[in-house]
Amino acid sequence: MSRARFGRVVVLAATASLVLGACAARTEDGGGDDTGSQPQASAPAQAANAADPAGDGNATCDAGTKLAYAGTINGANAALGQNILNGVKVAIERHNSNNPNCQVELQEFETEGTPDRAPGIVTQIVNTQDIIGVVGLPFSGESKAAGNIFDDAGLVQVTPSATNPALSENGWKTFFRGLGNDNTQGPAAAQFITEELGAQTVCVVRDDSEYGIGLANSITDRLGDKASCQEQIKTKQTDFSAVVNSIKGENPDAIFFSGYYQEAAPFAQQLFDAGVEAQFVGPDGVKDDEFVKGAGDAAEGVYFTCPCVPADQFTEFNEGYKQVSGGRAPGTYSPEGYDLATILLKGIDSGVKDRAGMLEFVKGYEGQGLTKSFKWNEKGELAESTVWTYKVENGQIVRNTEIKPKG
Amino acid sequence: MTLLELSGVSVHYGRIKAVSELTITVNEGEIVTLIGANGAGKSTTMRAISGIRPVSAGTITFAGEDITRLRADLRVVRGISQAPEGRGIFPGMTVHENLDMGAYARKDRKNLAAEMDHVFELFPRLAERRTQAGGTLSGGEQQMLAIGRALMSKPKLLLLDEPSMGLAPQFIQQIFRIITEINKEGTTVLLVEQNAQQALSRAHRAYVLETGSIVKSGTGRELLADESIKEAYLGVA
Amino acid sequence: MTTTTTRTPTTTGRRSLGEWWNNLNRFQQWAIMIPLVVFIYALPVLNPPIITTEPGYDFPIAMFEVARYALIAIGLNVVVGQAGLLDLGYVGFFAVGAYVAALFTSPDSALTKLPFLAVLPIAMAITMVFGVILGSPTLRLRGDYLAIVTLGFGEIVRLLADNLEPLRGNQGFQQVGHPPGTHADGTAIFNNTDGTPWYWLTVTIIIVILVLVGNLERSRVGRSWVAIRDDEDAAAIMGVNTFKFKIWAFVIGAAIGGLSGALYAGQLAFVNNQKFDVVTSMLFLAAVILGGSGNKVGVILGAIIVAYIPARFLGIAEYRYLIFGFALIVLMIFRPQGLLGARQRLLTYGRQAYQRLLGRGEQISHDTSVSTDRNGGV
Amino acid sequence: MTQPENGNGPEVKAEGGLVAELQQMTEAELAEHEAEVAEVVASDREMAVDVGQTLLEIEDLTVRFGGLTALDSVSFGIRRGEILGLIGPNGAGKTTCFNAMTGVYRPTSGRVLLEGKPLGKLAKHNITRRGIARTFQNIRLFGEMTALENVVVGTDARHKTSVIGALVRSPRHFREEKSAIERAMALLDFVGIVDRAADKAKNLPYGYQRRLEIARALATEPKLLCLDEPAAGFNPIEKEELMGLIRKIRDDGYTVLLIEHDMKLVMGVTDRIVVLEFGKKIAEGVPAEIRENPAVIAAYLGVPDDDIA
Amino acid sequence: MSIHHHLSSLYLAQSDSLISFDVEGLIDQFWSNTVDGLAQGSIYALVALGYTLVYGVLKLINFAHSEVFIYGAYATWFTFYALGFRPGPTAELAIFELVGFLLLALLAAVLASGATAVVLERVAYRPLRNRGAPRLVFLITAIGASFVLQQLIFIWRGGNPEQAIRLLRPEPVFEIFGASVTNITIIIVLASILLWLVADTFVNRTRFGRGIRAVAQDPDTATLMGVNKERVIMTTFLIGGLLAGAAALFYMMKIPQGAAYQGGFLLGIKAFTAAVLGGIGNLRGALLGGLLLGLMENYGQSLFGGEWRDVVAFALLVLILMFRPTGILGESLGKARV
Repeated sequence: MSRARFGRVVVLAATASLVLGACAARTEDGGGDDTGSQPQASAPAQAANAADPAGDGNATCDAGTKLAYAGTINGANAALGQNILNGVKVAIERHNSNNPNCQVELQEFETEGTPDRAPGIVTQIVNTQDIIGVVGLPFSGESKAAGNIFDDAGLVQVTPSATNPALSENGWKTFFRGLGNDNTQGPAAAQFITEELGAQTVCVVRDDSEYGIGLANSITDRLGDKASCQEQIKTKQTDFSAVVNSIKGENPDAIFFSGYYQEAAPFAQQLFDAGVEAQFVGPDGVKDDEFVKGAGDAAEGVYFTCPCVPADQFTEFNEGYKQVSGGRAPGTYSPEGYDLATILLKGIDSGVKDRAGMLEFVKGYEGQGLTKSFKWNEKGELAESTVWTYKVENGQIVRNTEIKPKG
Repeated sequence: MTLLELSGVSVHYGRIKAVSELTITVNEGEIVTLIGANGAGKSTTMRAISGIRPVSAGTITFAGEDITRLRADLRVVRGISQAPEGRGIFPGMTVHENLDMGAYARKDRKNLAAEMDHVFELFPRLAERRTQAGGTLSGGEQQMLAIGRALMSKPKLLLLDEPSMGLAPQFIQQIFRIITEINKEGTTVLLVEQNAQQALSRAHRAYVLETGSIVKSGTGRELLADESIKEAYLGVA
Repeated sequence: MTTTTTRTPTTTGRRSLGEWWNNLNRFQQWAIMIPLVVFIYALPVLNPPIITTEPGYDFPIAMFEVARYALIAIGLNVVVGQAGLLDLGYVGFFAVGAYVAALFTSPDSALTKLPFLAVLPIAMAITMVFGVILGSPTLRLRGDYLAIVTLGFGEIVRLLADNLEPLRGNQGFQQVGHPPGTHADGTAIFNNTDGTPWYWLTVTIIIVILVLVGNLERSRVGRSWVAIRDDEDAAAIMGVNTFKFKIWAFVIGAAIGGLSGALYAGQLAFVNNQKFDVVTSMLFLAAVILGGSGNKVGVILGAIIVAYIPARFLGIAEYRYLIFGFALIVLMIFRPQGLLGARQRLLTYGRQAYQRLLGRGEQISHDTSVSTDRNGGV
Repeated sequence: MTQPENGNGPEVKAEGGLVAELQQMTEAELAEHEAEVAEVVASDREMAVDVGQTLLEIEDLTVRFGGLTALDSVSFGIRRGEILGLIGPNGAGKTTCFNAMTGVYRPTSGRVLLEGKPLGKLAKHNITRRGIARTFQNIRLFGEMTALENVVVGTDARHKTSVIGALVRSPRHFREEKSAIERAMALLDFVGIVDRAADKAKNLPYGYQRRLEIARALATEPKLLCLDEPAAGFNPIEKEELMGLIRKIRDDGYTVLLIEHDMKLVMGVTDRIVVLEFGKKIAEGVPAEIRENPAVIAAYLGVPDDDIA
Repeated sequence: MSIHHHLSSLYLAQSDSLISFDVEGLIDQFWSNTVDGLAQGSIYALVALGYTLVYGVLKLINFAHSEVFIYGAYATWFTFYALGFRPGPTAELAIFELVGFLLLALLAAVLASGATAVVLERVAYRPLRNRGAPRLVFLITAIGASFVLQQLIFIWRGGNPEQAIRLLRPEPVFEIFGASVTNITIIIVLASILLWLVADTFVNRTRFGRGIRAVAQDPDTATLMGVNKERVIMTTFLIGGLLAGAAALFYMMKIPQGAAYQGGFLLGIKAFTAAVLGGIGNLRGALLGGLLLGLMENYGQSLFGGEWRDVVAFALLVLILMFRPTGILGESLGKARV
């Protein structure tokens, strides 16, 4: 996620939905509910071979070996940071409790998610020599401002949520992205909207965030002629009457909202109130229970696309998560945080003692995680990434399909 | 009987002492006048009596009650009413509304109409301009309105601060005549004036103020005859 | 002579410190100033315990931020403190400076690239133009109306940064330029990791600006500003071309704001539309008001408080606006002049003049005790 | 005068500076010193009119505020070198007249000519530069400045240092600062408040503030000095001193317009008097004439009211 | 003059390349913009009344009035929440339930906003008044108070808006020139005008209102008439607060996501713009200014694009203050009736 837009993504994120169907009914708390009856995509993935931070239990490492989390922890955008941080903590605790001879310490650094604060914090991190790997910088803005500092220090930075494509174009050797960037989601979303939903005219509405703009550009490119109208809104906007009026005039088959749920919710509601019947589709920034609540009457039947894997089946992870988070279920990007921390821990367990070693390890890493299979190209992008779709049903976000990219 | 008594009253503006240990009494039924040059502290004294300006020392007693620390608006209820220097007409209100404001503090609102008629009797000019905005009246009319408005609260003590200021001679005569009339109807009047001649000839008693202190007092006639007063305030050598 | 010595005030604390300073001769003053300046320069290297913001926040970068805020406060003080024009949109000038730096140095911009040091004066010049554009039609307004107009201006600048495509909104500009120079290993001396060179550069700029602003203060210009602040009508009637000097105050303040914006962009090497909101503007203002508007030492103190405390005490960083808000209210009630009150020296030869007249330093003012009785001797 | 290097005064290197020196001076030395001070204070401006000729002419000046006519077609002249008194009851339009002259109000009709040239729509600060300076009825000093700095602001009206000049400290800046300081020190000495030169104006005693206003106005080297009730709030002794100061100012070559209520002061110090009442001029003449003028007595000094018993 | 010239040419130069005009859009959406602008403008007008009353009486720009408003929005939200409503689809309510709940929310909102305004007056402004502080000191205090009130919400509720809770779904009731007018629009516009009428009547027709006008015109003389100045000032803040509270409810009906800690700022500054536009200190001016601003903003966003909407408002603010600081109807509380 590129921008400080995430709020208190609350609790319910993963209580969301449950699926019968192909998989055994592995329900979780709050879960034994009305589940979707439609066919679900296969392979919801707590892959049997997913990397486990516990390892073989025989790892040894120097006392004082440290990993760090850098990102927002408290304040306005805390929820996203907490999601990630807690995911990281699950991995670390699992590792430490299973490996008595290798106790890895996690240091947390608060960046407030703002570009002007990150460099001071990140400089602190790189100056702390014991830290040999960092999960973090959740937002693209702060990543842009501070990414070179990691690079200069040769310190691995794996981001669980910064999706701006340009980040991997800086030539930073230490930047690794733990999920698909906006350029993978855009075309996938376009494909989904035109093929699965069969829309012939699509209105792309973007906010003014880097994330929104980048994603809108990539989906518009792919939509081609079918992108029948384009509108802009601003972050923090609450009144969308102008755009609603304009869309009403266009009368598209579908609307893709390229932005975050905070604006998407009132926007969807106002579209609904105005009687616009086009299918509403949002990206990962909108896929959140907060959207479902905020959009009120308009939420039902909305589709999301997301490069995130459905977390509902990661039972073990979910339980571990609740222990560190005080009972909360994992939220968006919690599994990504867990996966990335696990990779760094694997490095330590494999005998890596310094930053250079960690960098080499991550570069060459290849393996299955909870969310996906990890292997990075030379720019730090995942070699392959998947985009999933979700849908709101009966007030719950449920898994829909995996988009198989074409061409 | 003493209606108003100031004893040892001092007033400061910031660090500057505008009035220094003033002692003044006003008896019921009198017209008492304060004369003095500009900046002598006359208006400050008036403001202290009506409570707009806090006193820094001394006490003010009104009808036997110590009102030194009493809020200004409550003094109006007690029966002190002032037509301030510069008239203080509410420019955006009509003559009628201005007069109504005069009765703002009154609990008994039955006879308002009758009293307003009485004011219109005293000042027939105001009756003609009843619905005109205060800000559009001439200086003399505004002064009449200020006095009429002060009367609307049925005061025991009427404070008049320079009622002749900026008025044409015919208005001055008229205003002073009405002041005497009001007094005869039973209202005690404390009058601050620069027009010492007029003031002294109307007043029962008078005080002379110089740089914040009383330098002389006596009956109006005594002071009119006083040589030094003549020289300083009457311009007659 | 006896009269004078008996009238020497015996106040304590800050004022006596100020008087003590004023009564030192030049040599003594330098003897104190030079080690002090050396110490200030050495701070990020010394990284003294207790003062340091580490662990948690890189100390040299924190010091750069403090210095940047100090520069901003000095600039805003020209407008608010000296000329008495309440400017709630100062962040607008800061933003213009930052964007000018980004536009002329970042590879993300389509404009011709220029060396960073050449961009600094350009940033100042362009913000000065903005100062004139905003100032000339609005400076005739009453104080609080002016405040609201400047607020509107600040917001317009921010919204332009949001809306105008070439300014890249949230995407921002990366790799904003920096001053030349490389370490032995070929890496740039001025980078966003190391706050120290930036701190030194900023402190140097502050010293130069202080000298220049001091020159203005002890001249016809500074006197005009303070006269306008104290009583604008009286100033006009005493022959001060109030409009002209108000514009100048605005423009000089704008230039310093633009300069600090450019430095900010350079150190961060990244500019987007995130930090130019009203709240930031208020934080700038809080620095000036807290320390003591109209007092150069005061506003620097205010800037230190506003910038240093959130870096030093990371735990309270999220409460900083609340704390500064409370501080403003309490201060306005109990000490509206700020921690240090307005204080300025407005005469080039003031020292000599007071020496000649009274036989002692300068500016002895009896804020507390005023005797109304006449003093003999004249 | 006051700079040590000028050196005419006693060479007492007293620690207390000039203030202490003044206390140690003999009568004769004091007189000599005062003469020197007066010399520095005297304006050296070129003027187009000679002593005794009309310096400022007010022609049919009318000022209206909404419906109120504050000044109704008033005309009079002020001659160079005189002290002209402007009197009238409160609200008669004296201050309005003053404000119209100094550019605070725009006249509704009529005009004001200085040295035969109309002031027209000049901005306030330019009127000061043309040569009219004033004090204020309710003192308006620059409270946060020292007494000396207040006076130097006055001298700035005659200076030309630009912002750039001040920034780089041009030779002109130094030249002007130097002359400003000298003149300002002399002015403080002239009005008799030099002992509090370093105090903030807001902390000065009342009498000092009044005198400081006069010094500040004189610092602009006015052709005409307008004093608006300078004796307000003064006791008789202070008034006496003020009369002395006003005469001294006139003797130093200035022309003075004086608004004042205190008849004794006005009668004692002015050369001529103009009487306003209700916005109209009702009399003009030397003090003795004014004193006897029945219209003035009626309007201002008060007539006995016959119909009161 | 030359600077004005440069200014305008600068804007023109920008408009060629950076800002596009959509005249067609303006015409197409004229009526729907008009309807929506009136609803939005009514809310501005109610909030503007608070600025105008306080300014009229104290000559103080109550910068913290936007927070007074937003406290009302939060009170509305919490009332809905306390009544058992939760974010999500709009509940189906019987008409009497709906009216009852809305009135309850109105009560809560006006109480919250009124109390905030009064506390603000007592804690922040009165001490300054007693000290005779200069006007800018009041303004800085107001800014400080605004910070504090905002941050209290932020610390308590976090930075995100409260999730929408809606009791009444907008349903088109009738159409004018093709623009549908919803039930909510009707409620907002009618109720706002009604409240404005009440306020106007109170200030202009009642004895206490006359006291307010008297203090506005001449505080000292008002005291001499027996007006308790402090009580008048308090009441003025209270009325402003009550109206802001009502505005907050209407706002929450229109924009259910309105309860955000910084949500008052923009609306506040726009309401202030409205007050200045109509003539600050003038009750009629507040209404006129509010409606005009609502309309112009909406037309502006159609013409230039939605992202320029706030710029339209701010530019308007700057322009009015530059060229006609007394507004359309002129300043002053008391002169409203002349």
